[in-house]
Amino acid sequence: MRLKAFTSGIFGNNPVMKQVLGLCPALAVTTSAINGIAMGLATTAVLIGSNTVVSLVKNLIPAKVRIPAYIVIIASFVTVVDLVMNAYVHDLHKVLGLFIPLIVVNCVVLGRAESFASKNGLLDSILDALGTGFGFTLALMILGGVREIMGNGSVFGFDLFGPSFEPSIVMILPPGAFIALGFLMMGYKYVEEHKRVKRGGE
Amino acid sequence: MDLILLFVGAVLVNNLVLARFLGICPFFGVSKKVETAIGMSLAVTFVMAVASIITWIVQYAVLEKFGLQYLQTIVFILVIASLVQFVEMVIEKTSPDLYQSLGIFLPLITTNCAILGAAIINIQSGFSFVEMLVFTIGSALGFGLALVLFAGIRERIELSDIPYYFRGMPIAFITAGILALAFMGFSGLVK
Amino acid sequence: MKDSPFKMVIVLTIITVISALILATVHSGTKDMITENYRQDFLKGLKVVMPGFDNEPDVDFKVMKDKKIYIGKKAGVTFGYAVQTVSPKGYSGDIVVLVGVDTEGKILGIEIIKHAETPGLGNKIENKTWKDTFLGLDKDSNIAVKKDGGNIDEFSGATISPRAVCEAVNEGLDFLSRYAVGGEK
Amino acid sequence: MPYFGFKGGIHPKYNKSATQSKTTVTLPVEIGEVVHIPLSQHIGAPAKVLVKKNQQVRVGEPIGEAAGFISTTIHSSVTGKVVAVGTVEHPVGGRVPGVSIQVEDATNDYIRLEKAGSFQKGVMAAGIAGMGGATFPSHVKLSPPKDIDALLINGAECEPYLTCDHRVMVERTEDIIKGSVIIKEKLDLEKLIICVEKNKPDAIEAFKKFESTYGFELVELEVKYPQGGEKQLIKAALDRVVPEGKLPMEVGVIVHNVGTAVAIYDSVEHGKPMYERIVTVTGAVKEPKNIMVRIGTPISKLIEYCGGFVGTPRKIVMGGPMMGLAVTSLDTPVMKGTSGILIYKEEDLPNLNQYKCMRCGRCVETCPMGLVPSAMDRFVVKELYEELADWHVMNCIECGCCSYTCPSRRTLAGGFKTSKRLVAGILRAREEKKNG
Amino acid sequence: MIGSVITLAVVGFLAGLGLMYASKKFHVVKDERIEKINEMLPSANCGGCGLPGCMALAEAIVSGKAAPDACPVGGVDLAKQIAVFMGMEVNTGVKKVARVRCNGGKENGTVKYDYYGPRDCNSVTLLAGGSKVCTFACVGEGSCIKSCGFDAMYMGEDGIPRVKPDNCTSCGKCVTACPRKLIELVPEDKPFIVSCRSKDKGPDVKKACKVGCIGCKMCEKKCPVGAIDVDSFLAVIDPDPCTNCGTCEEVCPTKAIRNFHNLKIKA
Amino acid sequence: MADKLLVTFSPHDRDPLTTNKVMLIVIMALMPSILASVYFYGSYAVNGYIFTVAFCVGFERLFDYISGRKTYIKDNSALLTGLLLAMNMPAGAPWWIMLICSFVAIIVSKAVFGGLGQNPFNPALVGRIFLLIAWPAQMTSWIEPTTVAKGLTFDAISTATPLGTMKADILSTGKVIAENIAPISDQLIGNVSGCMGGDSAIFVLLGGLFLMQQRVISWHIPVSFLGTVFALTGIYWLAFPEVSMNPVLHLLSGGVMLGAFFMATDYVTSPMIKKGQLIFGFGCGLLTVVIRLFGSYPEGVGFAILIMNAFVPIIDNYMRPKSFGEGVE
Ligand SMILES: Cc1cc2nc3c(=O)[nH]c(=O)nc-3n(C[C@H](O)[C@H](O)[C@H](O)COP(=O)(O)O)c2cc1C
Ligand SMILES: Cc1cc2nc3c(=O)[nH]c(=O)nc-3n(C[C@H](O)[C@H](O)[C@H](O)COP(=O)(O)O)c2cc1C
Ligand SMILES: Cc1cc2nc3c(=O)[nH]c(=O)nc-3n(C[C@H](O)[C@H](O)[C@H](O)COP(=O)(O)O)c2cc1C
Ligand SMILES: Cc1cc2nc3c(=O)[nH]c(=O)nc-3n(C[C@H](O)[C@H](O)[C@H](O)CO)c2cc1C
Ligand code: SF4
Ligand code: SF4
Ligand code: SF4
Ligand code: SF4
Ligand code: FES
Repeated sequence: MRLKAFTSGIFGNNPVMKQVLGLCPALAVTTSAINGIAMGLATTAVLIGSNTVVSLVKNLIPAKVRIPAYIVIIASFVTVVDLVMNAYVHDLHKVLGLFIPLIVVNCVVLGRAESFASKNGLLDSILDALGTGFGFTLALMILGGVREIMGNGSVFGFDLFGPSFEPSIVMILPPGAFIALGFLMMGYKYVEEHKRVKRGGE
Repeated sequence: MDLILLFVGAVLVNNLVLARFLGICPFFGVSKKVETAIGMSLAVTFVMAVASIITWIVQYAVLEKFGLQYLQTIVFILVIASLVQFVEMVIEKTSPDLYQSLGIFLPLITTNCAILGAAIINIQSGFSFVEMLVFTIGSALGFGLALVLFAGIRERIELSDIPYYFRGMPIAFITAGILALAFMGFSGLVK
Repeated sequence: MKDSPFKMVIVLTIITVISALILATVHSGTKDMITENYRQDFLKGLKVVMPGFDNEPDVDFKVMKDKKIYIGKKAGVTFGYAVQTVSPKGYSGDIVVLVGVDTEGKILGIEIIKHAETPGLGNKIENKTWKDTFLGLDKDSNIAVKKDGGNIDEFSGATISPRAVCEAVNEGLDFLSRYAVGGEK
Repeated sequence: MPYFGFKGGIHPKYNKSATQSKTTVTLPVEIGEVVHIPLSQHIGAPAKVLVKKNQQVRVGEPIGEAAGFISTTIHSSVTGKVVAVGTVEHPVGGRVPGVSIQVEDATNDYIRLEKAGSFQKGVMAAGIAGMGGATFPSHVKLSPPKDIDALLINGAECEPYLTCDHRVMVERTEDIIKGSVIIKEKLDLEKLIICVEKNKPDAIEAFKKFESTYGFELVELEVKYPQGGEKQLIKAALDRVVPEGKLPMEVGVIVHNVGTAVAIYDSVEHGKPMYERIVTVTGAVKEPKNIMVRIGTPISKLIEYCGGFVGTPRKIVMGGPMMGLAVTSLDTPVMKGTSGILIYKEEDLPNLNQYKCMRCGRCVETCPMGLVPSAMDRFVVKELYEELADWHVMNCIECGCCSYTCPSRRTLAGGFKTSKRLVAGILRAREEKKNG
Repeated sequence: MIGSVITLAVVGFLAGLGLMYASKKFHVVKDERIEKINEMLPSANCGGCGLPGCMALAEAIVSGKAAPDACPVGGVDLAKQIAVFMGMEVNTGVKKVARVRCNGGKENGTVKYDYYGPRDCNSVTLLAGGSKVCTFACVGEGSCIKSCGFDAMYMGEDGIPRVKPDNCTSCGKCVTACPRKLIELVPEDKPFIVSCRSKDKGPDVKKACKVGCIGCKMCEKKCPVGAIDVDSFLAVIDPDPCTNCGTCEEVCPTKAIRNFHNLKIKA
Repeated sequence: MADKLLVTFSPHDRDPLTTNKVMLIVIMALMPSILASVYFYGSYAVNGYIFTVAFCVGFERLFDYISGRKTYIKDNSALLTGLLLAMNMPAGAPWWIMLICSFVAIIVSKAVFGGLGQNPFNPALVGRIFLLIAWPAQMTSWIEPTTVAKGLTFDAISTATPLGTMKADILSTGKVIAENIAPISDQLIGNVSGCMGGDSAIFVLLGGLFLMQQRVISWHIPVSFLGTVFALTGIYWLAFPEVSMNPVLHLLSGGVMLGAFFMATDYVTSPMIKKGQLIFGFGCGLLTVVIRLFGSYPEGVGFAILIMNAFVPIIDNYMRPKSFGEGVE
């Protein structure tokens, strides 16, 4: 059961592939695998923080101000992450740019706080944040990897095909992002379906 | 002239959704029916205008004055969220009709990248008040245009015989990709 | 849930106060580093066009005709100047170039600061090897694309962007030779 | 009279030359043969059976009586013995209740109708149902609850292949006019308009001769399918538009087929009930013909009379190629609405290889009802009946123009026909909901 | 430091105050169920369900316009929770399953024409009374199968649909889908079913189908508990008194009565 | 008598025109320009057509095979897409460009939507635009048309298209240089560098007229499209003769002709209703001119059509004809 809080966020309930949330960063910053990971980790950090705090203070907050209160909590963590990244990993911060403050409004974060942390204990909430964050990071990494390979001929910055390779620039532009994610989701659906069939159908 | 270019740029060239990747979740979520898409677009325009104005004022009247720029994120979101919730409640009570066509979208919009994103871009680009207004309205219209077009196509796709594994989100993303591809034709309109 | 209305207000206020405290602390801990980071960003470009300076050219500059001429010094000795120029003739808008020369007006390096050229065509002006073909040239060495009879390579299918860069570089050389190289004028 | 025209429509190959100039012949009745008379030959409730097995009947004797308002009388078409009261072949229902009668006397002396209380009652007693194809009981049409000012006589016969109306118009011109005048006088109408498509010049000539004598107007119609559809006809001849979902009487018009007019004339002047009709037999038969046939005669007999099949038949259609119904058995009897028997060999059939709709828009252009068949087809395939209702599928007259032109060979009209039944249910539910 | 604390505190205070004021002044009374479901929903207001926000979905669920599993964020658990709340999982004693009451498949029922057109039962039944000689028979185009949202039906080799009792939720979709009204929801533990709905007379049935009910009344006579009634040449078994003795299956001369527990579930 | 009679819904007769014949007619209409391109580009053109057609048809079949769907390969639409694709590409593009182009056209923009009739965007254009953005260098290196008759080698020099030249001249010198513009006669027959098939305006026009005569397409889209382009470029030309080309040249250069007659008229991706087609054509023309004159791409036809494709569902919905008797009292 405990484990499920962690694993469901990775595949079965993957925030990008299944819940189709947090798409802006998922599409905008994934021009390379490393950017994807960075964004994923930043989001994970905020998720862990907000889930922790929300699950701790959940009973103290009146229903009417629940959303503003959670937003303040999340926004605080986002600002912290923003400042810290700017100070210590400045180059990455430049690439991710606008999308770091926008973690505040990433529905994944608020969604987890609302639908999970506000109803569960501390440990579960942290596990859930870890799982969801990991799933988010994984999705962004894969998407970033695919786009980097096709659009730049490299992965994690390593040149894969040598200089004679002509990369497809469109893949690192907006249309490529949409199309790549479309095909990835098709793959996800395929795998999911086949997993279900193996388990004997639901 | 500059304002016109700014406007055209915001609507077409740097389209909020198709080029800047803001507000993608509602773009996919609320695009199943043209009717809802239109309501959503209007609501976004309204909220974006209100949010941009108020955050612009907050930024220059408060944050800059006291050197508190690092509180931008938290103050903006708090102000936007409460304001919109407030407006929603007011509309729901005072005009049920308006609420049905516009108000129901408000909660969805509050926590949306596009609104906060536009507010922050306004500040980052150092827009004057008028520029801010023009840019905001342009961005919102760009969002609306993309959303309505996309909803039209999706209504049509719903009726097509899509191969099983592409049904639903995958085909929606591919469609959006092609739409973005088409919109790249506008690049360079505003230099 | 029976909430007294004021509890709402109070809770929200408390949360904001706590978060303000935390943020203020984090901010004061990071703000110096962040400022320094932004400075380094700018210096990076200068490092390319005036390699090896040990002064602080971002504060060590003079203003001529509303333009900043950055001065590079090694052990206190001026060895180069740099200036930022713009060509509006890029394929998609302005191309901003930083040009650095030595005291004799020979190019030490160029850097493209900003452009919006087509990826895959015009953006090849970012290639280091291409930019290096400018090294050592000066304002008399016919900086123009080969198509126009100069000695800089254009890319197949993209002449406009390199042409614009050449123009910007020439303008920079011109400016520097007029206001910097060979002493104060 | 001017011709106003209507939007849409198609120009199929008319293929009428095989039969249009042949005088109608009467199919002789043979002693011992059996006719199968269905009790539902009209729209509305099937008639109630009046005879029992082994009972003797005579030509023109009622064997079924109208059951309800929209229903009409059925008469025996032969003299002989009822051999069964069971089921008979039917192109829509498969098998429907009917009466089988064995012929014992081959004469054509029918029992004359008794004088009825009113004109309409007389029409009902004569068992007249519209001969234009829809077989709507004529006495109902002739009892309009609204003010009517015009009677249109429908001599369009726009269906390809069929020439039975054409022959009637040429051979019984004056009777048509007399029948129409009877209606006009009984209902006290102002206008009588006879509409004939231009591809029947001999019929037009024939009518012209009587124009001054009887005081009717003649409209020469453009040759275009479905010119004979009543809403199209009313638009073309009178420039009146029947509101959606409403009947012609809404704009003060009654439309009757030429055959119906003759039947009314026969019943009023000669007391003759409707027990026989003219059928065009054409297509892959040796000698295509127009034949006067007793109702209930199996179509195998008609084909035999025309010299049999040419080649192997693959599809046999009752009615015209555009709206006719394919039958499954040669035992299927001729009914009041049977205007033609059309036989296809395999080679004559169009290639029906279906592709997906490529949105060419041909169907939209041809639809005489201003519908968007290609869009509706997608709803049909996805079974979205709510949407179909919103796209006015109920206004479809099933004319088949859309299917005919569709290069992708979509089953458009067929799909709408199927869906209309389900959509009707939805609309009824909506109506009920609205009324509480 | 002080500045930031004061600024944020003021903003927070004002926000709280404003909301408090609004929630009192502009309170709108809503269906309680909507509020309840809205509370269950994640409040992420992401639009993933295709509706503008969680409240809209809550309303849609209550008014039956959306399914309980419409929220992609909440996942299966939430769906169950809502379904339970809405009382959608109706539970009534013995489970009912759908049974197809026709056995006139390829071997048994005579086909009377070649059909070309939409593969859909509604269409085929419109043409000359269906493709089978028997006008009550299953035309085997599988409209019922298409309508089933639970993968509980498949087409048998003989062209007659089969039901997988385990998957069937007795939702009744197939019952309405069949234009021939051949499908019935019956208790799963009463497997003896008259697999025929033909009201034709015996000789007509015999001409049309090998396994049709000819109305001979053998079963009616032999049933020990009198559960069978033959009306207009068609036997019907009342499941309540039926004791599953199997006598009727034995005596039926055309084998129109079948034990559905013994049917092979094979596609 | 046959074993069993056939039963179908009415009507029992059908118009002889079928989908595959429609496509064949369009292919026939393309023949003049295809032959012209073969004349100008020789084996480059031949190779191009063979490759794209083979790849397109192959991908379509492959997708049907993998997805286990019924194949409609015989409708000839993949064949047509292949031809149009080649006509939209520079002669001498490498084979892998053609492979990817065909993949994008057939799989990404057609098959995944369900095949013929279901795709919202014109497949050939999506293929072309995708490649133009992905590999701009390969997609904008044009070779000089050399005629087989002249017997020149085909390692000819790469040159810019007339529109490209104009754009480049305006950017570098601020005005159009008259000498650099190819003469009308060359533009008319296609003796200028550019896409293989699109540039022989006169032959495309011929094919287009043939299509109209065959009633495969109606006049609405081509006329409103070309008319808009002519009018707008004309106004601009009158206002700023320095920086623009004369409107006739605008009509003849680039892909307007091919676009207006063969690509904007693609049934699948254009409005079905005539009034809507006028709007569609106007939109295509407007966007083409805007992109040509103000955008960074020298040619806007492809983008314009794709963008207008996105408007089609809305146009169609809005322009829905009135059902007979609808709203009549
Ligand atoms: C889509 C597109 C984008 C282009 N982008 C650039 C660019 O960024 N920089 C450039 O110099 N030329 C670009 N060009 C090419 C110019 O139009 C022009 O043809 C070229 O600069 C002339 O060079 P050439 O003489 O080597 O062919 C582009 C062309 C196209 C079609
Ligand atoms: C598509 C279509 C075509 C029709 N064509 C004819 C026709 O050619 N001649 C005709 O008399 N009735 C035709 N009808 C039937 C007429 O609409 C109308 O029902 C008939 O003329 C009424 O006359 P009746 O009641 O005497 O049959 C057609 C109906 C439809 C739907
Ligand atoms: C339920 C029903 C009621 C009708 N009532 C009338 C009527 O009162 N007066 C009338 O002139 N026709 C009436 N009609 C006949 C129609 O106007 C029309 O003639 C008939 O449906 C056949 O037309 P068609 O052959 O064009 O399809 C009625 C038809 C139906 C189905
Ligand atoms: C008049 C006409 C024009 C067409 N134009 C195109 C075209 O521009 N591009 C294309 O891929 N297919 C074209 N097709 C073929 C076909 O309609 C197209 O592949 C569909 O979009 C595939 O669904 C055309 C077909 C016709 C009849
Ligand atoms: S069958 Fe119906 S939809 Fe088709 S053309 Fe006729 S009226 Fe229009
Ligand atoms: S005629 Fe056929 S292919 Fe053309 S739009 Fe209509 S349904 Fe589609
Ligand atoms: S449709 Fe419903 S009742 Fe019928 S088989 Fe499927 S689950 Fe059972
Ligand atoms: S819907 Fe009825 S007729 Fe059709 S296959 Fe199912 S049981 Fe048979
Ligand atoms: S992440 Fe931007 S709207 Fe959801």
